[in-house]
Amino acid sequence: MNSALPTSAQWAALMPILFPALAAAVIPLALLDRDAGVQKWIRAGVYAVALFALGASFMFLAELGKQSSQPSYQQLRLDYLAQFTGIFIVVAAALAVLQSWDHFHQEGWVKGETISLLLFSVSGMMVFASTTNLLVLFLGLELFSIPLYALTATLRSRSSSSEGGLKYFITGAVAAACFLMGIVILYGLTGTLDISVMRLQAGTPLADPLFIVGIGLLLVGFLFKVSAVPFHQWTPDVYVASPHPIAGFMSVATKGVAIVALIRAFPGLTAWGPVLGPKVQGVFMLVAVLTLVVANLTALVQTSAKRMLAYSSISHAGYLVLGLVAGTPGALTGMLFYLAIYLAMNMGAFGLFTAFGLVGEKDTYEDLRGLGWKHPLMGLCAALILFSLAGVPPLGGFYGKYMIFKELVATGHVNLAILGVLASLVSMGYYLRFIVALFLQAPTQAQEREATEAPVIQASLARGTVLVGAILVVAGGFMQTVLVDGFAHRAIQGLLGLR
Amino acid sequence: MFLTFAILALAGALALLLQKNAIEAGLCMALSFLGVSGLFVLLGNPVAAALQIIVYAGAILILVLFVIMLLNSHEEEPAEVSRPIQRWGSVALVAVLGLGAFRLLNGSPALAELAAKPVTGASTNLHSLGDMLFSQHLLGFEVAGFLLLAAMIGAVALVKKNL
Amino acid sequence: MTYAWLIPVLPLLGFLVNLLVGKKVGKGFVTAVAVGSVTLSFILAVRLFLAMKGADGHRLDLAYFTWMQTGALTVPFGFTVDPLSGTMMLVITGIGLLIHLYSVGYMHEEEGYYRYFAYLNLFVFFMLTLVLGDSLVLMFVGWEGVGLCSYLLIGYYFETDYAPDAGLKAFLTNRVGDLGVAIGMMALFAAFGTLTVSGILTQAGHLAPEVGFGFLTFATLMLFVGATGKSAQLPLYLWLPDAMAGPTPVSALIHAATMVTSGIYLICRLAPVFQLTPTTLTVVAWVGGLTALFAATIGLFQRDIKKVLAYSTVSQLGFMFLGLGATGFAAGFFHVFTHAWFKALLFLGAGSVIHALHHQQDLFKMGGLKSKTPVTFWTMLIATFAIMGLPPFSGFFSKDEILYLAYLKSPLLWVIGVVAACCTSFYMWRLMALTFWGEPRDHHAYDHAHESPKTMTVPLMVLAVGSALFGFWGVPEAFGGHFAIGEWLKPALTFGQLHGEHGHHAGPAIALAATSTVLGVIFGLFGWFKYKDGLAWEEGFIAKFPAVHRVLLNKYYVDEAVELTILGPLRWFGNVCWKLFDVILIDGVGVNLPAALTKVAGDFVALFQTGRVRNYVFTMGLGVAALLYMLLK
Amino acid sequence: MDLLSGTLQGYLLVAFLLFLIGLATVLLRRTLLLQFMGIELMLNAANVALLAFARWRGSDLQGTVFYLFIIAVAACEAAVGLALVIGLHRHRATTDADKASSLKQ
Amino acid sequence: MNTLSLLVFGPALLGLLLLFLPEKFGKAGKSIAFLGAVAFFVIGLQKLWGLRADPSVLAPERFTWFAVAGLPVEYHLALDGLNYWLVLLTLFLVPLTMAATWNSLKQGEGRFNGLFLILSTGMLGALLAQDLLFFYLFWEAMLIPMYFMIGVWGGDDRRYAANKFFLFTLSGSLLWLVALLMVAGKAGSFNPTLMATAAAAMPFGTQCWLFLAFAVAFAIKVPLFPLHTWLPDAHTQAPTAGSAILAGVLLKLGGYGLLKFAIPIFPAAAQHYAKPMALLAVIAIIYGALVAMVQRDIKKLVAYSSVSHMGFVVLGIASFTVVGTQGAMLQMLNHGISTGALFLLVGMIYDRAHTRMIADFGGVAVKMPVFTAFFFIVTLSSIGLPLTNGFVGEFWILNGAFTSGFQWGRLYACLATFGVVLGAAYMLWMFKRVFWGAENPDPESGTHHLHDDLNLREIAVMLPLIGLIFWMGLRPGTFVAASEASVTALLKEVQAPAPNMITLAPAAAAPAHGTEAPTPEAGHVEEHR
Repeated sequence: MNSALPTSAQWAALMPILFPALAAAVIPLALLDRDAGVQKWIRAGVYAVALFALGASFMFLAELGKQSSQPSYQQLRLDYLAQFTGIFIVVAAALAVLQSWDHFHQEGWVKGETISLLLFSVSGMMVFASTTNLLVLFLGLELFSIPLYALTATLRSRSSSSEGGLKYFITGAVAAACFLMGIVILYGLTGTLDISVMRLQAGTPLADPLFIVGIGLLLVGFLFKVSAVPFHQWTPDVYVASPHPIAGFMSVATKGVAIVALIRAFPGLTAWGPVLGPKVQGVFMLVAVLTLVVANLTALVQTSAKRMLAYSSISHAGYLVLGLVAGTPGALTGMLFYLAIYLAMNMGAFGLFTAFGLVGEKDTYEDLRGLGWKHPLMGLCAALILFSLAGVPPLGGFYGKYMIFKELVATGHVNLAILGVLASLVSMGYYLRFIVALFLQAPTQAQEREATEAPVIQASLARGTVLVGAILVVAGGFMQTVLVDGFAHRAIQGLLGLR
Repeated sequence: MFLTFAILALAGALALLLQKNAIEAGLCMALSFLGVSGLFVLLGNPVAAALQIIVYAGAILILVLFVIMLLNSHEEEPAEVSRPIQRWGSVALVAVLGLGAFRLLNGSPALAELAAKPVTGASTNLHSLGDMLFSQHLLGFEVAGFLLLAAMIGAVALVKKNL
Repeated sequence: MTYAWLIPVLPLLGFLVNLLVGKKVGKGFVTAVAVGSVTLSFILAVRLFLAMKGADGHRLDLAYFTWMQTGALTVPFGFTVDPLSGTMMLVITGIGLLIHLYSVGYMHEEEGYYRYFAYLNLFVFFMLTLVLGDSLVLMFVGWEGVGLCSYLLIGYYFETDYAPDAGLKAFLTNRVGDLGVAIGMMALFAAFGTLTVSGILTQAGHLAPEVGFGFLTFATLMLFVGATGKSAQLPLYLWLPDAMAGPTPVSALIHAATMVTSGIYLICRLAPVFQLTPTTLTVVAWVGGLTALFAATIGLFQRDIKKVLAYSTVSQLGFMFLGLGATGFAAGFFHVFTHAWFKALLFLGAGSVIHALHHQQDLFKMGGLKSKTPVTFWTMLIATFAIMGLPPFSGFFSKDEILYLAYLKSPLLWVIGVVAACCTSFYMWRLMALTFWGEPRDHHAYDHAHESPKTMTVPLMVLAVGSALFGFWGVPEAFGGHFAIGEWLKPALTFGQLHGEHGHHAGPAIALAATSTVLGVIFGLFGWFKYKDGLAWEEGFIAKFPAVHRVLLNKYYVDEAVELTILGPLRWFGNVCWKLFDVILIDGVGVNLPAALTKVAGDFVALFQTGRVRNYVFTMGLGVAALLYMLLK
Repeated sequence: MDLLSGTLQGYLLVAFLLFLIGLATVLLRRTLLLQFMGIELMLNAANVALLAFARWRGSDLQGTVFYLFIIAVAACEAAVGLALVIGLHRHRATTDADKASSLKQ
Repeated sequence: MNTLSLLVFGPALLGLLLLFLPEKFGKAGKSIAFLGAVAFFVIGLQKLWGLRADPSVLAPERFTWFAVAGLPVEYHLALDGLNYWLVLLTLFLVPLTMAATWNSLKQGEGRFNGLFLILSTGMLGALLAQDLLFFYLFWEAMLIPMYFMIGVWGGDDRRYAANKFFLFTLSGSLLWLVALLMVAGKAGSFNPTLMATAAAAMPFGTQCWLFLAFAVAFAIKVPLFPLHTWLPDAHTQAPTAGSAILAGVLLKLGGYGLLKFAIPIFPAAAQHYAKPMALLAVIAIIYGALVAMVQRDIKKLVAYSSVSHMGFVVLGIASFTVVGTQGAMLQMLNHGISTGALFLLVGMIYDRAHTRMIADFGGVAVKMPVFTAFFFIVTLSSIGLPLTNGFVGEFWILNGAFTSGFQWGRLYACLATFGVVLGAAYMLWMFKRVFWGAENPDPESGTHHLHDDLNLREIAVMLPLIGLIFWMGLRPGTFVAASEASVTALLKEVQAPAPNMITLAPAAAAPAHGTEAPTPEAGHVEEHR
């Protein structure tokens, strides 16, 4: 019965998770639904607390990154991969918080619980990414999902908002139930809840059909969070329904942790033995192909830019899953690099809406007309981010794809690589449409009139985040070595035990 | 006994599926939960059986019924468009999955091996459960606590009256 | 010889100066520059000619710099002066000078005076480059360059509708020929590894003649295609009649005396190579003969005085090729030489008439000018005697030599030649009679008619002297001469190599000459008699044979046929390429269709995004089922 | 092997069937509240399987602990889910899932 | 800073600054950009001019840039015989084009020129990069500024044209990327030499596929029939400066890439596909000319003429002879000068008349004699009149093709000469309809809007181009001396077949040979050397 207090090393593992969670618990005390008469400094305080918590968490993680220790507490293990993911989540959350200050002020809807839920979600994600124990994994999944369900519907003045939340909830709950069923089956057949132990444990029936079903259901849960086809349909509705920063956060962080969890669960092709490995690879292949095809095609015909970005995020899931198909350490490293750039790109892209002051349901291409020239800096950032999303060199987005395609080709999946580049081509079509709207089309007269009448948009924080995104995207194009060698490479090496 | 409880659980669930009235469906669900809790007893797990009754049938279900009353939507609203593809596709899908599950249970050697083992161990008691919960699963417990708090905040955030 | 490069460059400088400043500084300056440069050039040319005459083997090679050098291809930039090019050089600068002088009078009212002289100078430059160039590529520079000048000068009246069309036609037809030259050059390069004339000819001497159709035959035929373009032979003669849209002196210089003979010059230049390919020579002879006849028949009933002369030129050029084809390179060139004089004279005379009648070119509107423009009349009479081959005028000797050689080649060719010559006599006398005899048919123009100024008449007289006398340079042995021009040209034409000797004077030379001359005179007199009093005979002819007349007047409808069979289809095909291949097939099917299909596919896929959460769950369920199936399979 | 007696396979069969009935409820019923109950059924199915496995794994206590957590999760989902239903009902005055389809394409 | 790096990245840095310049400083931005471009040209000229005999003596700038997962990518800029003149051409055309279009744009001039500078970075980088991935980066990066130049400042259909340009080009290069990765993965490097070694070890079928991927990417840029349809749209819709630089430099990168990368890496496959390549080139030559002939828009006509002219480049490259390849090198420069000049001229008249339809003109020669003279000279260059640059390039290419070691060379060379005829046809026909004839009587016509002839600025822009046209025509050696050694070495390295010279029967053996030669292909022909 070692129920004593955690040791200092154990605290080190807990702190990054506890900070956001505690902040999340505290914030509602100050600002639970008291938006009407609340003082501005209280609002500012709440945001400051949130940022402080994230900052502290970041500091801890960064500090851990410098040391060689990988602290753990019970089922929690902050290895390099977890540290990478933690930083990834914290940065995404911080950017989202910064953007949400502007966005919610534009919407006139500043609520403390939004930030609180966001922070809970951050904690959940960290838990999710730092464990191999399926029980904790499931709890982490729920801890970050349930706040997100609520966050999606947080703008309750809008009817589409609650509709989106509800859709997310129902599909998410079904997926979670499948995931849970998978966990139960795996547990039942192996007697352990630790997935990394499971595949190495003697007597594990790796080829048993029931076991395979368990793995399959587990995959369903992950793929749902990754929003890979055919488990993707919630994505566009939910992103459109969410506030812009939340949509960005969801698109980045949810997908990121789910990909990391997939990397953890399926590190390489041989991890699950000679029978299951190729089969899982086959599933990945099919999913990747379907995702690339469906997501890109659908994105092409959207009229809402935000919805397009949602589909684009689905298609990026496709590229990431391609990395799993290759399954080499290089590919997994590439995936992490891709994720880092993807964070910058998507937080930037969703941040654009806030930066341009597009509130409410103004998220179509028509609403974007001519904005690139009106805000030149944002325009340039938008162009950089969008071209990076499409994978045009020399921006960061290209290198992510480059690393994944390189490994794909090296492992003989030339067809998939070709499909991947064709998908990129199609994706260029819809990113160009965004750019066309921003730069190549003059605003309509109604928009001009509206722009002169409307108050000046205050979105310096959001613009800052977009700028950060753009800078990261460019940096990713020119300093890829630092990113790759500094973080991604080590994380994968640590995971695969290659160090 | 197993058969009785199993049928109770399944029949309750099936009735829920086919029931038009939401309140009656809720009651059918309660029936199903009772069956499940009976199964738990058979599995030598009275703690779980009790929790099933208390939490599920007692708390969650009552919550659902509350909401049904609150929204005053007892009967299913008439469909605007009949969607045969959705309906029959779903039926087919569930049937296929059911068939698959059936075959799976008969076709899994590992499961057969496990089932062939004698059932050992005493039935679960609260004491050992608590021990376990607060030692090895303290982390999970904390996370679950946060989860409940988050859900509460979320629920509050979502249903406040003023828009 | 260091000054030799100045010969072509001086006119070029004249061109540049006149083009850049001519518009501003006035006609006097322009005249001075233009005529001065050509005069200087002429003087230098004479000096160079004399120097060449004194040189070893009558040959001067002047190398300046390496123009192109890559891989195995080396093209030097240099000139060669030998009897052939030297003679041509003199003709060009000499007749060129005369025509410059003539133009001073003829063009004095024109606004584009400076432009005209600039182009004319440029032409002299290119023509000299063509004849002096010591490599085929340099010759090609001149070859294309004279085409360009011809284009510019034909299109001189560019504000009109017809002149630009004519210019374009000339250039494009020439380009078709140039294509042949280009291919010929490539072929010669492939065969000889060099493109210098001397290099090719040196090697050609060691080769055996090619029977049938070999590689060299291909090359020479291609060169001949080029020659037909530049020298207006069948089937590329079409542009020359239209080229009369340019000012008349231009017609005289370019489209009669010099440029159009460059085809013959090219073949003479490469005579040793052509010697090796009898097949080509046969083709040359037949094409020449047929052209001579064909053009002569068209000339019979033309109404435009310049058109008559144009077809006559085509016909005479046909004679020259006939001569070349009958291995009479010297004879062909002789005719080039004599023709340069008398045809230039005819054109300038015609120009004088036109000038006198204030740009009236229609023969049917002329008449009775004998007394009004005596100098013109008399000089043109001499030229007419020359062209109809009346002894002892120059045309007699050269034409007779050609007909004689044609007879040796094939009697049928001789017959063709004689018929063509008869036609020539007829239409020339028709022209003369309609212009100078009879009643004036346009009294207004007649009343204002006057003899041309001195700058115009003096060149006429000089040319008349040439037309009358230069035939004696090549009196055949049959008439007691020794064909001096043949001897003179021999080093250039044979390049010190084997020369296919033909049995000179073995045949009935005198009888043949007599026959053709008598026939020519008869037809000439016939023409004169029928037309000297008016148009009655022609009207009667038209009434009797309307179809024949119409066909001849419309030049056998060749222009229309070309439009119908080549240009029309080409444009049609261009449109097909554009509208069908580019727009529909490549762009539509290849580019836009995939894009559209992608869009449609996107629309289709988007249909599954119904917005109903039950559907989403259903899709997920299907996904689960499929995934599990894949895993379990 | 007799699925109808209390073997492990029998419990799993019940669990799977419950799961599928839950899924069918989500798929076939349009009322959000019923769909919600279907989800609860699915979670419950997992519970049945979990405890059955735990029993055959020597009455593994981990199973029951897991069960506790699942109940907590179910409660949380219930809270948020029902809140969402209420939120939607406020705007659209409906609990029909098919009528909540303004977001599409 | 190192010369090459300065030349490559300097413009982009300046350009980025200009992008941020507020709109009201547009005029100033334009001037800064122009001065900057002139400065880069001067620096380039000063540093590079002395190297024209052997550019490779300039030390390359080379270090490993990054190595992700074992595949190092090098920052490797170097001058060699193949890119030397293209670099100078680029440096020269950028300021010239800016000056020529000084008043063409109505708004955003500073930004436009900023983009222009960024574009020049892309072009110079692609020309100088020796590492294939490095090259690829520039190759793709070029698209972005060009996209905006067409899309923002273009004509009525600019969005379609810009998208088409972007996606069309991207489609080829993306597939190429896959091939690139395949070879580089095998070679463990993006160094062309190592890649060639790795490629040589692959099965021939694979090599062929990979070569096709390379060739298609480059052929799209050239553009080779039938991959050319983006070009007319892009050219027509782009603003004058865009069209000029597109024709002037961008297209060259296709030919350059073929020569520099595709052929050395896959010599065997390249020669295997020489015939289809040459066939397509011949089709492009004739097809481009035919289509140009029926165009109604001057700019579109010039655009299609580009297709035709660039077909010659491919034909020259496909001939695998020194003469042909050198011709292709020269033709690239020629086309850059003369078609660039044509686009500038079309822009000049468009600025005045606001129309480009041939039918809207007529009799322009009377109104704008100086302009007419310039246009005519450039036209002559475009149709390849001797003494202008166009002739030398085309003549070499045709000669190269004719003597090419491949048997089809002669036939294709002969066919390609038809392109020369047609080239004269469409250019001069257009010239006739626009400049000659009576002045267009319609008061709405384009001619009617022409009030003034070229001003001094425009004349100053055209004069260097005219000068180059004649210089290159008279002394082509200056412009190909640098590449002679490179090309010779390249062809030797790829073991190109020896030129197919003809040996004719000497006099002694005459009768025996004479009769058996039905075609020029057979008979006396035998391999020489």
